Amino acid sequence: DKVTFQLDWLPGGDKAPVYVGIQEGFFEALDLDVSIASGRGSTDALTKMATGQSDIGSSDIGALMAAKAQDDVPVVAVLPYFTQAPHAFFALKSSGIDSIEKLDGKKVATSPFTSSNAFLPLVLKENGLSDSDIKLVKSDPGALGPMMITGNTDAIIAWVTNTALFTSQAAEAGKEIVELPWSSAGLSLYSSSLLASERFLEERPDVAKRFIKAYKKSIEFTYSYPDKAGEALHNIVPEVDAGIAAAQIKSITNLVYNDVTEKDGFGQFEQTRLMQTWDYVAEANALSTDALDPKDAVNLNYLPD
Amino acid sequence: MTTQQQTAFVCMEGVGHKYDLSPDAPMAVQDINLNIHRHEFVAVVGPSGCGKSTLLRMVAGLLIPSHGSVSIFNNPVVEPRDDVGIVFQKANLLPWLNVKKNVLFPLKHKYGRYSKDDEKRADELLKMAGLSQFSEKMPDELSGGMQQRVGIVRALLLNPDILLMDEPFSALDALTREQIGFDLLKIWHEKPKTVLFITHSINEAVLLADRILVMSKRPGSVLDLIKVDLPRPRTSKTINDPKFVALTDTIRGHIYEPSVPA
Amino acid sequence: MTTQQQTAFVCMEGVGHKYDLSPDAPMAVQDINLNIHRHEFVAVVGPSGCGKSTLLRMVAGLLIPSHGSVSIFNNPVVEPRDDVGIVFQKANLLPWLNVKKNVLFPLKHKYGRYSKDDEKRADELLKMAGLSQFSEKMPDELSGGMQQRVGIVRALLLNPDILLMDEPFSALDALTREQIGFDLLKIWHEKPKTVLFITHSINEAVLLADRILVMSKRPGSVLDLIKVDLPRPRTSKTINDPKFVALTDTIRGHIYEPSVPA
Amino acid sequence: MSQASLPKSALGRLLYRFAPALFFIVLIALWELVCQVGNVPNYILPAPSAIVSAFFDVEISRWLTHLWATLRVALMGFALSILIAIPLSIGMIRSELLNRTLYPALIVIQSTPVVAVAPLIIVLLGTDDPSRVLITCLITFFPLVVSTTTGMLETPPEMIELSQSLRAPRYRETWQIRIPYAIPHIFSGLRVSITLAIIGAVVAEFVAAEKGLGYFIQFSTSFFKIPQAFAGLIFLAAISLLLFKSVQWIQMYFFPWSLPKKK
Amino acid sequence: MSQASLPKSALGRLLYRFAPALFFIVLIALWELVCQVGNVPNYILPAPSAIVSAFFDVEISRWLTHLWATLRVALMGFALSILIAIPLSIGMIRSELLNRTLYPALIVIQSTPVVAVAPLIIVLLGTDDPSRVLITCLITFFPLVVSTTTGMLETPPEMIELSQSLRAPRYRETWQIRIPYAIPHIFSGLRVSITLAIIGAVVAEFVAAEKGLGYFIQFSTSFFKIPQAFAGLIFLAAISLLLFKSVQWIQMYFFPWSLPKKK
Ligand SMILES: Nc1ncnc2c1ncn2[C@@H]1O[C@H](COP(=O)(O)OP(=O)(O)OP(=O)(O)O)[C@@H](O)[C@H]1O
Ligand SMILES: Nc1ncnc2c1ncn2[C@@H]1O[C@H](COP(=O)(O)OP(=O)(O)OP(=O)(O)O)[C@@H](O)[C@H]1O
Ligand SMILES: [Mg+2]
Ligand SMILES: [Mg+2]
Repeated sequence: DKVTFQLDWLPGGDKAPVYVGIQEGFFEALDLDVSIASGRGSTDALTKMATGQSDIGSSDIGALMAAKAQDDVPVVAVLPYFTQAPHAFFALKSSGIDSIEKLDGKKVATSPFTSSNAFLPLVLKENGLSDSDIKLVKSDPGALGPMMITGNTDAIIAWVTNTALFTSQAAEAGKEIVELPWSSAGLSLYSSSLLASERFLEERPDVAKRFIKAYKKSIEFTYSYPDKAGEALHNIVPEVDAGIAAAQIKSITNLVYNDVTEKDGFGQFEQTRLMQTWDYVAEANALSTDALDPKDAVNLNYLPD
Repeated sequence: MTTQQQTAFVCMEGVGHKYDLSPDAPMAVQDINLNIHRHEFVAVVGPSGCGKSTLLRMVAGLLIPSHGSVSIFNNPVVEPRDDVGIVFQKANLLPWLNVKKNVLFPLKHKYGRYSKDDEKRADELLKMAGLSQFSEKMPDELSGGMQQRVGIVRALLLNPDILLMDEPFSALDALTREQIGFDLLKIWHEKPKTVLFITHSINEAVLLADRILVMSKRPGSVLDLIKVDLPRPRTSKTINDPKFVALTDTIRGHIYEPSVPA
Repeated sequence: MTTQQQTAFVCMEGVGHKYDLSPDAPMAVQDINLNIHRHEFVAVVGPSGCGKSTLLRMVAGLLIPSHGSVSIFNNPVVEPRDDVGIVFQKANLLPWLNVKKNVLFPLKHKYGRYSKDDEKRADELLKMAGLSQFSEKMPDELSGGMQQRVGIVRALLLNPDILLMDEPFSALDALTREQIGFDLLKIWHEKPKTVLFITHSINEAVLLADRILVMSKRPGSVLDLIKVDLPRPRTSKTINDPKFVALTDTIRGHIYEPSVPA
Repeated sequence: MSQASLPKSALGRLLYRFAPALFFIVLIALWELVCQVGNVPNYILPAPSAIVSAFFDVEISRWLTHLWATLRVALMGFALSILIAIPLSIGMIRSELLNRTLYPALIVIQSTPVVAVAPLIIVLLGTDDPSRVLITCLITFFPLVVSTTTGMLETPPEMIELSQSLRAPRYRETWQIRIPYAIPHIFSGLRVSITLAIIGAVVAEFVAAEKGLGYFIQFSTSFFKIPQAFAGLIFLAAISLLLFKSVQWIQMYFFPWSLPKKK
Repeated sequence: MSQASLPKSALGRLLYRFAPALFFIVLIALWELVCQVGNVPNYILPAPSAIVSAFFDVEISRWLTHLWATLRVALMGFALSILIAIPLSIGMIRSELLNRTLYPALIVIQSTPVVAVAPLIIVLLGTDDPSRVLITCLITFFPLVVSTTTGMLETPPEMIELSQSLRAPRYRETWQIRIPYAIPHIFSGLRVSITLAIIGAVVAEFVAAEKGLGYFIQFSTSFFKIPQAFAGLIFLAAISLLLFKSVQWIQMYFFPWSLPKKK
């Protein structure tokens, strides 16, 4: 059975599971023929799934909730992937910034359209700061690392999926960086998840079930054998460096496997955390909490038993 | 007058034109009454800027007169007609076509194609104009006079019933001018047509035309309409005819001491 | 010959030109030897396409002769000179300037500005050319002859030492032509200048020039160089001088029965 | 010319006058209909009615802020690219060497996607106006260079000869003959460039900005507020139309002779 | 013209001939120097040497795949926009009504950022070639329309009168007079459009693609492999140059009369 898998960005270490699934034959074993389409952000990924350009894919559940609150987007989350928020501050070690409070009065750069920006006020509030305490500038994502390393800005906001990249970039300039993940600063929510178009689920429930099963297995494999996963990714997308991909995978393992999964088990959307995620998303997007019942955003009926 | 109008082929009644629409703007040409008979050769002379080209453009249907009207065979002229060929005052060649293609352009443009016969005819006409060697050249490789000759040949190719020529020979030397003038007369004899011919050369007007319209200074109106009763065919000897001399003198007199128009 | 060359102002030695660089291409004009004296008025006549404009462009320094050389006051001409004014065969007016600004353009273009006096002079020259009323019009609102007159006035404005005129009067009627011709002579008398004047009118050439260069058919070479020993100032009466008639007849003979060039 | 180009009847003239407006109205009505009947979801194509209501969800002062931010950058970038393109074109016309050397470089610059050099620009010029104006200018200047050089090269040789015969300084040949002759070409380039300037400003806002219509549209899209993004689009289109018209007005007012003759 | 435009000495001529190459070499050397001496890190501006070595990191077959993907889309989009723009321009020249109705619509289309309408395009045409070609075409066609209409409107009235006096069908006036007259304008538009076609293809790859130079550059950038991204840029620039030159060759070969006279 043919399945089109939608990425929400370009291939990278954090997207490794689906490649692993193909390379290791997990999909083939369940008679699935998976093709991969790269995307340009969660909205793009959602739209492509909603319109049937692709069947299933990975994207941010927060984006899905926001979308569902405003539009009846026929997409639901079927499996959590990142159970912690990937957002973080990064700064040079030499800057002396080692906690979020120290950002008071500092210049922070972020890319203009990342979902992080919406959660920023919440994180600042959790740490006793407000919007006006930092000087926020927005610029192209590619420029963030250089800006930080050249001292153009004191800190940047990015995803921890990029930690490995920033580290190597800084190393080139003989510098070290520190990472201040928001997940450990009070922002506790589900993030990147496996989403599927409702039509796909309705029309081919059996295929969906098999896919999710294989995908789950792929995730497990990926984080158990990051080096192999990196290889798998490199084999399909030669532009990706196996080593870098492996480093990325290692650095984000705790987004996938952490105290949340330890408590709830991997593959479950836990009700209160889901509610909490929605509360955060609603607040961040200035939406009313009544606009959506977060339960409508997930569908756990297709999980493997 | 009525009978004359009916036999008249090209008929101008109180024709005048004003380019500028404001009420106090001057007329470019005014009050022209002229009936040209079928197969008549009428020359127009008059001072520079008196409205000769304007008149010709109105007969051609390229300009709608603001006063009076032009009709051809009792049909008012409101747009260009099929049976009219025009030689423009400026050669007006298309810079992207070579000489021969410029000559054949009217056929190509009107009917979309031309035959081998047409090409032969074009070659003949070019030869007549002394341009055989130049048929493959581009217009900007020609001298001013050569360009003008190409323009004449182009208008002759379609063999129109009515031929309107605006100073066609102005850039030509005396000899070429006379040769082409007689060639034109020959063509006119073989395939009779109605010709309106603007010129600055009084000799040329008398040598070629049946009648000559003498126009006054700007705004141009009819100063005189002179019948040229010289026998045809006319040759270079015609110039020595005492009548010829008398006629040119009359016209010269008009131009040098313009009388008030009647 | 040496002394003549030294008093010669404009000096053409074996001048010829070939537009096409291929060795078997025909010459456009060939082997012209002519010395024009200071303040001499030389007219050039010759059949269409014989290379008159080419010759003029070489004297103007707009075209480097492929054969021979032109020098002015012993300086070889390799580029246009300051003291030369040109009337082009096509009026060559700038469509974005009105008549008066077109006339003043050489000043504006050469020096960047013009004075009130220059404007007055332009007005006078325009009046002379019968264009006073039209000084605010744009070129495309003028008749062909008017445009040509603007071109003449423009060349006269700078009052150049050497004036090169390429068929300046071709689009003018007999009267205007004569008037402007005499005006030109008057200006030439008051502020003497060297003039090279291309024309198709033999009468005009004889009436205006000190000497007349008669050119042969293409490729043009010198057929004859005729001295016009008519007394000056010349007026409309000069036409009746028997010498005038004899001279025009000589030239006409050359053109109608071209002899082999010497 | 011989046929009147304007319809004769009063109704005809009215129709003619308001044809563009009418066309837009019909188009919008059709759009609404398709969306309503076809039940097209907002995230594919929001209905005009949804866009209008989204429009009112944003305060007018916010709209004006965004509008002005984009317009400012677009105009500054456009002005800068005129200032660069015209002298550059003149230089390239006057020196074949310069022409042969610079033209390839210009094509390279023109074909470089902004995103690829965004980090460089931001590190060099910061995240403020200079970067945005430069990006806009980079996107805008090329059509201007091409049309200005083409126009100047097309100047009829006899006009150039007139200038040469006067031995005028080269710069006057350029300014008094070649440039006026090239005016129709230049305005053709300006018309293209002004619309590109808007695009340039939007791209610049994608790279670095806190406000502006491009930022607003992308922002709305990233939060799945598609009708709101379309409302932004409409403003963008409106500015483009206005600026395009302004260029035409400038030509009409200052260079009336450069317009084709209407008969 | 009076001064020889070519330098006389053999050395001078050689220098002249290779000036562009020389210029590029000097530029690159300077670039390398700045990077080496100034210790400019790769992620801001990679040194040419780093770019060259990054170039060899990618297999040549991969390069060709990316190259071909982009070139294909660019050429198809360009061809499509010619096919659309020329008839459109003709229509707008011939009917003032059409002109007044369509022009605003075209400006709106031109000024709409592709990202905003990407979903619509993808829904209608899918994520494959048709979408990419359409996006390229949307970015490319406007300069063509503007320059074609401008050129056709500039046709001297006396040439139009020649056509009218022959009572030729309108379409021949268009094809045998207006279009040939507009050729220099059209090629000016084509030169702009062909470079925009490359940009269009790159933008299209941002919207949906798994290969192509634009995809490659963005991909490399997202992994901070800046030297590799620049290697991609160089290819992009090379295609642009090549296509631009091709347009010039076509004009030189098929429409030699439309080129300015060299003396
Ligand atoms: N730019 C050019 N390229 C090639 N050949 C040319 C060019 N200009 C003129 N010729 C040729 O040179 C010859 C002389 O042309 P020129 O214009 O000097 O003649 P002319 O005596 O001025 O003729 P006319 O009285 O018709 O103006 C002609 O045969 C013409 O074909
Ligand atoms: N397009 C125009 N717009 C305004 N006025 C014009 C236009 N064309 C001609 N005129 C004016 O109309 C008058 C007559 O012009 P026309 O061209 O008919 O003269 P003409 O007799 O042909 O002169 P010539 O012998 O010099 O060619 C002139 O005064 C001219 O200024
Ligand atoms: Mg006239
Ligand atoms: Mg000549």
